[in-house]
Amino acid sequence: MTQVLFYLILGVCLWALGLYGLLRLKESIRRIISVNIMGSGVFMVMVALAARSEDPDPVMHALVVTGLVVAISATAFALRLSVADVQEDDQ
Amino acid sequence: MTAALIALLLPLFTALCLLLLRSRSGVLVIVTSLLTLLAAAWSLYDVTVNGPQWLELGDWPPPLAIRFQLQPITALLLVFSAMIHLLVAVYAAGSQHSKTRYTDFWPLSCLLQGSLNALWLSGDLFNWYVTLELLGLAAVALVALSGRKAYGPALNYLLLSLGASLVYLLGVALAYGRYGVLDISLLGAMTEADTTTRIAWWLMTLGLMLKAALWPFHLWLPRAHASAPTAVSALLSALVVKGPLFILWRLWSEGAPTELAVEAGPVLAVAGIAALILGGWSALRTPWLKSLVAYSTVAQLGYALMALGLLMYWQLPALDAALWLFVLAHGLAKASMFLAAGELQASLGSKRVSALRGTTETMPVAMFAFAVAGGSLIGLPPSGGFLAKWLLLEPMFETVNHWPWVVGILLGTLISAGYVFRVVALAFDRADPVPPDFSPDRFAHWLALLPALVVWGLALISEPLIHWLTGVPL
Amino acid sequence: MSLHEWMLDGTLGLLVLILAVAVLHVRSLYISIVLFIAFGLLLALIWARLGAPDLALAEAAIGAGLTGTLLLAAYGRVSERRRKAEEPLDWHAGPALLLSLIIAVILMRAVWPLPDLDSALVPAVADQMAQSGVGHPVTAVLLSFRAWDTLLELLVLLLAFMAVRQLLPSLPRQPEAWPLLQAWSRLLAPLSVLIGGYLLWRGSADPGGAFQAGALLAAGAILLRLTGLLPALGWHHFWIRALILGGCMVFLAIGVAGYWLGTGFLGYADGWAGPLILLIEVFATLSIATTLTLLVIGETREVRE
Amino acid sequence: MIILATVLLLTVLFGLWRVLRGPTAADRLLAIQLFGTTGAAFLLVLAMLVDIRALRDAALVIALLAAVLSAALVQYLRRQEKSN
Amino acid sequence: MGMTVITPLLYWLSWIFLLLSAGFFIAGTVGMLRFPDIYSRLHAVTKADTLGLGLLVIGLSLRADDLYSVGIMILIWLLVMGSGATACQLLARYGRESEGDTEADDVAS
Repeated sequence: MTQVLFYLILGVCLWALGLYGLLRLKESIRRIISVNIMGSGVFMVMVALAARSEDPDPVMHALVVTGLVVAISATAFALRLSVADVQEDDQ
Repeated sequence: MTAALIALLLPLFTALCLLLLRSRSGVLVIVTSLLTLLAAAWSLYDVTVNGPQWLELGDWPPPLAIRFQLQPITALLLVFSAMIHLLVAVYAAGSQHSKTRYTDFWPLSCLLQGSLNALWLSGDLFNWYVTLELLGLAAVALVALSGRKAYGPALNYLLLSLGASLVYLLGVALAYGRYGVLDISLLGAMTEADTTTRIAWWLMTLGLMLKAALWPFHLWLPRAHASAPTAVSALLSALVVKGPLFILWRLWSEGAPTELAVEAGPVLAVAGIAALILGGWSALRTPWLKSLVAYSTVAQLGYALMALGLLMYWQLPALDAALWLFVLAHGLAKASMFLAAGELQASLGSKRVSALRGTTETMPVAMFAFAVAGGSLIGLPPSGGFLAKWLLLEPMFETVNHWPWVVGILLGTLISAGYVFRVVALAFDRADPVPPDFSPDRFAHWLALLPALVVWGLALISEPLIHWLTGVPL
Repeated sequence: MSLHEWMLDGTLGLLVLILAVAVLHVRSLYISIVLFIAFGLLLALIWARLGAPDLALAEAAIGAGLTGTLLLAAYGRVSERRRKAEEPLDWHAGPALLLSLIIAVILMRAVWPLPDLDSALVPAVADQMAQSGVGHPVTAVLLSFRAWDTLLELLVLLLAFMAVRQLLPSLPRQPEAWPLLQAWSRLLAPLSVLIGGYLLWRGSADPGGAFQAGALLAAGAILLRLTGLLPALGWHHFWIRALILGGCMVFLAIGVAGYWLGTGFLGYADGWAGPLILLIEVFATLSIATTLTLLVIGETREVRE
Repeated sequence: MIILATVLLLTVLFGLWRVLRGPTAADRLLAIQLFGTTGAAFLLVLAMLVDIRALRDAALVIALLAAVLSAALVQYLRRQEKSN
Repeated sequence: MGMTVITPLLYWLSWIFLLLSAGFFIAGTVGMLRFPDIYSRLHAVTKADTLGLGLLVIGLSLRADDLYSVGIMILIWLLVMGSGATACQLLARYGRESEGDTEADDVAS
């Protein structure tokens, strides 16, 4: 039960929790939050994989940075879409 | 390889210039689509002459760098997506009814084409994740163009697409964890069938099936495509759903070990048949014209899924040709069907199928385009659809115990004939009195007819087509 | 794992799980957003624990900072009805819960053999580092070895911004900020610009880089805009457009120039790698900062010609 | 040294209880301030522990970010109070 | 840890400071849990934790290898001190301002 395995399992649990939230919740802001949690789960798996070798694997770190930027741009779009969806007053 | 690179970078540059100049002129986009088509055609010629080529980005050695791979099938897909883009750009600029003229449709469609070309060329698992994300965001942005009524389905499409990308990404992480390499062709040499690989491949498959709206995960597609503007739904149905299918094909035919592929083949084939039957059934029952066409997309993708499943199950590379002919034929037919349906709906002013009564009188050309495209979807003899179905059926005739697959295809053809003739039969009734502001757009009708005729012409060039797709020498 | 390390990782893991479950199951939307911001900050600590300082920076700046501001901006605009809609998420029932549990167990089996394998790319990066023109391996991977990923990622950011522009956002009236808040943001914004520049400069030799620096600059600009010290930024200003598109354009131009000069698409001539990468990073930082700022606060209803 | 890091995390854990139960909205924002300070402390201890110099920059960024975030959120939420 | 540089005296001195800072962090959290209203809780979090961080910085800088990291740590401490004080004032004012109309809203949850 090394540290890497512990964080791998933790990442998988976060990913499953996010998936569960995405399937179950109805309020769109909460679903966006659960997609973010799912993303953090995958990133934790990737960083744990990177931590296997003595000096951490730079490719995985670069991929997670890319994933983070992709996640925030998708979240920004989804949030603005969910807000614009209900704005009856101003349109 | 330079031609393919030009076909990839040209749309990206145009999109950036359009944004910088804040111009919304369709002419610039049409010219670029034409140039991209020429570049793609040149790359097709280049690849048929001196064979497949690789381009390591930045000249780094293989395991590290991302590699662009130019195969005959990739060049053909580049030509196919450039053709569809050119058609839709001309429609969006030319037709009166298209609502997308004064919006950001132009840079978004250029970015869509750029990301699709990047997807066809790339061979790296994580690079595919980024291109899929780019594709998904562009598609949702285009769906959201048609105003407030499209925000709900667009948001649902976006969230499911993000979830599917993360399912795919977890598969990629596990595959990288297990083999330490991201390039698909290098992976192909290293993979062996153990639990981690099986789970990683199934995760990637589930993520991609949701993004390609394949059968069990297709529920978001009809609402998203029906509420999108006509030009956008044509783009989405013909091109965007094909990207993930291409990755699925590369994953299973190139990346996965054979016993894993043989084990997963029947599951995908059965899902294909289910897509055919259930997709067709909902297309038969839906009262709305555009969601009928959208459901038919789900059904037709069942053919492609079945071809992929059988390809893996019997390890028969000849079925590649069937799979990609289905994709090409369906893309062309669906583009013309959506343009025709959009025109019919815009001129008659009603979304229902029942409003199409007597359109052969009022709008003969649009209805003819719809019927011809429907013919190719069913697979009537000289069309591209028939060619693909024939190639799919050929290996099944060898042994008698393949009969369940043949019955599946038969049922699928019956149901697709059902929902196409449901519309065409209605069109031959007596026309209701025409609404006062009835102004059919002749130019758009002829434009919708063009791809339908091209798909029927596929049979004429079937010999070189099959040669390109299977790599069998002429 | 020694007992001490075991205790530390156990607490971190417990904390992150409690936060994640609380975020999904707490009734009021407001609390779940604030807890999610805390979750982001905690993730930054976990990345630091797992030996990834770049990610700690990026997660703190992007994950907690900007996502938190975005969520609360959305919460601010959501109508009263949705804010009160308590979402009782009951634990016991639900096939989705069962499905997720089964998937989690299957995934644990898949993950079990992974820790003792290692990746072929780590030695590959190590011996290619010399030609990459940059000292820090992560920046080398981001901007030399996998430059195409980074370029596509800049396009994803640009695409998200273009998509948001279609939705004609409207920001409710802005109450006058307190003088203390204005004074404080006058101090914080230059500090974040300073630290952002510092991170960008160090990016080539130590953890840091375009994305973390861009996110920090964006946080500073958002604060200035919120407290009314910055004029309304809109897409109709040419310099805003030039800033946003600058990142992608420079990157593409250098890539194509590389291909034309024969060092391969997105390849840098051997002597030129360092300065070229720095040039790309500067433009990318400015483009990311402007795009993220406008994503969070883009509120001008620009005129449709 | 590790014990100190764990103690810091435990203080955060108990602090969360107040954030969950806290009556007023301002209590919730305490979480960000709490995480900012304790997070920076944790990172400094970790930087000494595993001897990665870059973690000190991360601590600086977290501290700065907590400040920027709580200022921005107060302004956002105030505006929300103002508008309804 | 940079054992080579520091003498045993400095080692024990830094342990004292570290324990003190842990004590203040714990005090801050206990204050946050036990105090009756928002304003006193604000002080608990901002003031106690900042002092805790200050002692931590002193303790760690005794062990630090070079002046650069000491400089960074002191900068962090100054930043946290400033942000603690301002955030405390902002949140208190926000708590008061929102006390009027949203009291009912939050007590329910």
